[in-house]
Amino acid sequence: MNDDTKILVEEFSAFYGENEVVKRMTLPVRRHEILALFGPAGGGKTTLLRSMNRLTDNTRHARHHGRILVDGKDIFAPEVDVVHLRRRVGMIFALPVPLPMSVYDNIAYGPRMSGIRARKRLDESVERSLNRAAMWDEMKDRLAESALHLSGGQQQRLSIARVLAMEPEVILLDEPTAALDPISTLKIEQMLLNLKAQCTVVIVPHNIQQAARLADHAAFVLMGELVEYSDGRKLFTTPGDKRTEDYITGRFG
Amino acid sequence: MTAEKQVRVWPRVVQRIAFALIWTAALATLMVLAFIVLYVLRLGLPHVDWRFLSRYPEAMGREGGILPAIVGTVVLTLAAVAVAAPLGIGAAVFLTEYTWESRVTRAVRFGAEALAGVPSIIYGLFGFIFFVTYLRMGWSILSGALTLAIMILPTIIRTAEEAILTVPRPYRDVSFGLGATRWQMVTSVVLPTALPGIVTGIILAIGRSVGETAAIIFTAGTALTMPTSLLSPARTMSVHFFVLAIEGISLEKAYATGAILILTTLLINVLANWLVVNAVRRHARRG
Amino acid sequence: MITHPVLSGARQVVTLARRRCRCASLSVAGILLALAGVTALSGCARAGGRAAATRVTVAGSTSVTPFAEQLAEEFMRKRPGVQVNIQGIGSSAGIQATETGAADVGMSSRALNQEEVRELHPVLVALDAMAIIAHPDNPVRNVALPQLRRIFAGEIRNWRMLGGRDAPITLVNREAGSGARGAFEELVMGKGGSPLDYRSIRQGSQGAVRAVVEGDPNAVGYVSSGVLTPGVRALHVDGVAPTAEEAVAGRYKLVRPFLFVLRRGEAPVGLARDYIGYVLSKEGQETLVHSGLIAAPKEALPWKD
Amino acid sequence: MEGLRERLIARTLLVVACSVVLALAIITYFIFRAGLPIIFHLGLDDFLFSTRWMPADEGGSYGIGAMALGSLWVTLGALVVGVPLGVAVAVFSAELAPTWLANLIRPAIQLLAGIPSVIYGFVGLMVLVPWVRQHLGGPGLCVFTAAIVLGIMILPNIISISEDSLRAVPPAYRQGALALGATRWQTIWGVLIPAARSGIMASIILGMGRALGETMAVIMMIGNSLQVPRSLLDPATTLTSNIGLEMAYASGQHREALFATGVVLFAFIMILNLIANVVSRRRVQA
Repeated sequence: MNDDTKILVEEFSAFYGENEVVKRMTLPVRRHEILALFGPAGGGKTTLLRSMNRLTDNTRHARHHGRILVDGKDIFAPEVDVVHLRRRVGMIFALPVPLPMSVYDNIAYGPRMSGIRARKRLDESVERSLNRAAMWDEMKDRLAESALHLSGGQQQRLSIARVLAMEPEVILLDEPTAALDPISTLKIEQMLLNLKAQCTVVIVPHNIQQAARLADHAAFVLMGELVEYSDGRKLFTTPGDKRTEDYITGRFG
Repeated sequence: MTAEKQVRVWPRVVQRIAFALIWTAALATLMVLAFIVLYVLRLGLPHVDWRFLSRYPEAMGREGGILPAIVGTVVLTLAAVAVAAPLGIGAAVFLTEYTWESRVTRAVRFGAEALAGVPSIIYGLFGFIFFVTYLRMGWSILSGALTLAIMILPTIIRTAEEAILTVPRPYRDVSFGLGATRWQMVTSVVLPTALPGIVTGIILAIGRSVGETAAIIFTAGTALTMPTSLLSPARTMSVHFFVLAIEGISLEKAYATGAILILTTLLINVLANWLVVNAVRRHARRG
Repeated sequence: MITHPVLSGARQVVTLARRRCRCASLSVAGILLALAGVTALSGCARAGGRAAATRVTVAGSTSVTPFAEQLAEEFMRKRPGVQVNIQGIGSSAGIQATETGAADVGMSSRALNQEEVRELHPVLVALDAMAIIAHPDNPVRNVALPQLRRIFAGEIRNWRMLGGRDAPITLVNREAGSGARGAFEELVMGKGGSPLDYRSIRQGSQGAVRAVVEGDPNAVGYVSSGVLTPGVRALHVDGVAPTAEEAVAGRYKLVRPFLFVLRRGEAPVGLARDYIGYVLSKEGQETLVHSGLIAAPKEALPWKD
Repeated sequence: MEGLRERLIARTLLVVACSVVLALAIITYFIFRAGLPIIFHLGLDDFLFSTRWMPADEGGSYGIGAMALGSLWVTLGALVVGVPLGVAVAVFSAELAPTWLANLIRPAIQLLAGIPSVIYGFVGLMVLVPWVRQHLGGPGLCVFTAAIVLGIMILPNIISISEDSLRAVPPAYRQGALALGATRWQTIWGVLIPAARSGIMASIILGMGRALGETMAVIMMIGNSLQVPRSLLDPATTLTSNIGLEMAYASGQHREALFATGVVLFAFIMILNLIANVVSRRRVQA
């Protein structure tokens, strides 16, 4: 494992009951790059993503084998504080989920949960996060408004800003643009490319085009198995595996 | 030809008769309700005035007002809710957020269901031997309130559980994803979102406490004095009403007390409904 | 049913609880107490069964209750800040509550039995003429004592046999354990006489009996002559009206004692003593007489064991 | 530190949740402790089936047969009144009523459930009792009166649960039946009600529990006579009303016998609850 590996998935399997949804996967995620996990629905991408910050803990009958290392430390080790892990590894979901509170409180949520109470620090954090999500200008006069009143695209960018407020090292995104229009999608993709400078990004893209646009590295996942992992550009132009090629060219999926 | 005609006509006749009966039943039910409410209000309200609400009873309630009974009802109910609400909400949170279906949850649910089915007279007997006699609390607000608390616990648990289950699943993921601990998640997202439902449950429980008689007579006593502490006995409005009515002390005052009871019930129901409607509307807006 | 996991679990709890029930349930109560935000101290103070200086609990006969309450109202008016709690829970329960200390003073509308006399000291506060009541529309005005006995034994079942209308008699009794019933059994049915008809209606208080008789033209019941209203008519018994004068003169026979009972060996202290004192005072007795009772004979002196 | 706090909270909540079970256990224990000895002393048979309840007897006679029959009569009567009416209203509200009327009925039923039982008893006493006395004979305080009022009191239980289960019937059933040419009534009677059967049964059982357990309203209306009622117009007593009436005045064995009555009642209700539980669980599985 070399130094620029942020996350290393190692011989990792995940189960729901008897059902093995991720099968002995081994996969690196490099620092300051975007990794796209793509493949047909139901292939275990979401489960893998949710395993990376242990949201699977809250699912009944979820088990796993193998390890996931973040900065070389197994996140499933008993001494790991899961709350602390989640503050380092943020997660964005397919559907925007604004919490039923104001825009400000949504963004301040993470910092507050980690114990920050000082109004000044929260203000700073909200402004900085909105700036990084490129929505400070649209939002600065609407901070007190309920987040439920925002448009879908705004809600999703708010979700990202909310994660950014925690200053995470890794951001996991599960089809973040699935419910959005093309313009919002574009804004979010732009934002992700900018974010690479600060953190590591793992995304389950909405479609192959998006994967091709964003990915530094890409991994093709089929029925819980890692079929192919390689440099993004290479994988989409000259796939090494027949199955990858079939999928990319639209022969199945 | 005739047979076919019969087949076609007969079901329509049956349907007409059946629907007529059903309409009658529904209207009869509404009329019974209207009758009870209007009957008590019509005979009671003329005797209700500010003095009736603000004065002490005299001659066992034949004269004067019902102030101690009002105070007794309020204090007893509040004390019962103060005990039952944290327990009930805590149990609901435990069942929904802290555990998966297991022997423990089944036992708790069974317990709650069983408690919900226990008749109030049994609560009265129990409260009397346990709180009044065994723990020597005497006939007191405390005994009454603790008995009532056990009685309303199932209502609070069930409604709180239902309210919590309507909180969208992703809220929890988001909250966890942002590094909240489970308890932070519960207090910052789940409980605030479920609050209207929980409050509705509490209001229904208050309604049950206000209307309860059998369990209170044996635990809080029937003394018609102003309660001065949690250890004084108290008479609630329902008990006062029962005593006035069955002992024929004063029909006038009985009707008046009954009218107050009905109005309280109405108010409680309106409040609960308003909260539910509000919650539904908020939920709908959220999509 | 036995194999039901929850039930067997519950049984285990029960067995466990049986093993150290006092301890366990006390601790549970402790939790509940803490949750209720109640100071355990006051609980302990109450636990002794001693009334606080400003409060006295009087519990017992529902027949005595209205009079005791009226006296309590007057007493509290004289002594602002004190509280006399009257609990109408029935003679037997009141006697028991006094024995166990749940009440400071018991009220009874029947004489104490031998066992009870060993524990408790009765104080006669008044005499009560029991009135036999019927509906005002009922033409029957008078019954002979033996007739009354047969009516309540269920042997005479129609008013016609008493010279009234041809209508079935609706008997209204009090329930077992009540002082009024005990006194009625003793005074009318006689010791070891035929039992009260089990088919009769039973009501939980004098007021309730009166309310039934007020509503039913064919009903007959018994209540204290102190609670008569225009809605009912008191029948003459053997030609004698149930008035205080007739009772004092010894002509009206259905007279029962109204007692306050106290724990033996403990002279009542403080407020309890003052309250009883007020009840026995000239003023208190006048109130009782005014309410239709008969003043306690002078020789009935309080707690001089 | 935070982990410790979380564990502490989880543990506390567990204890809180178990307080429900504990409360049930304590209630069971104390009621049984107070009531069982005399049942053993008298013998279960004598206690349950003797109709002689005479605490004043030498040594006391305690047989709850008459009041158990009274309970049975009153409960059955309440069901006769409440079930057809309740199911009809449920059908009405779920299937027939125009929306505005359905929206009126639901809060009305809630209100019906919220009215204190003493008010029911009182209105029954003031209105129904004199009417029965004048038009049907007898003292008016009788099984009939109590059953009618109890029937009204259990309506909310029956209506709300039945309505829920009627609404839970998949729309495909209804459409299927209508498509086959059934009238609306044939659909309701032949398809919807059978499909919602277990829910309706559960509602009836719970209503039965409520009727069996009601005390104050019954005390006010039934006359509390210790006889075995031979007609609906006879006064009678029930298990609950006898406890409510005599408890205050009872001591010694008499009181134990009342607690024993409570034990029987408690056992009855628990069995009813279990049945309702099984029935409605079957509904969930179906």
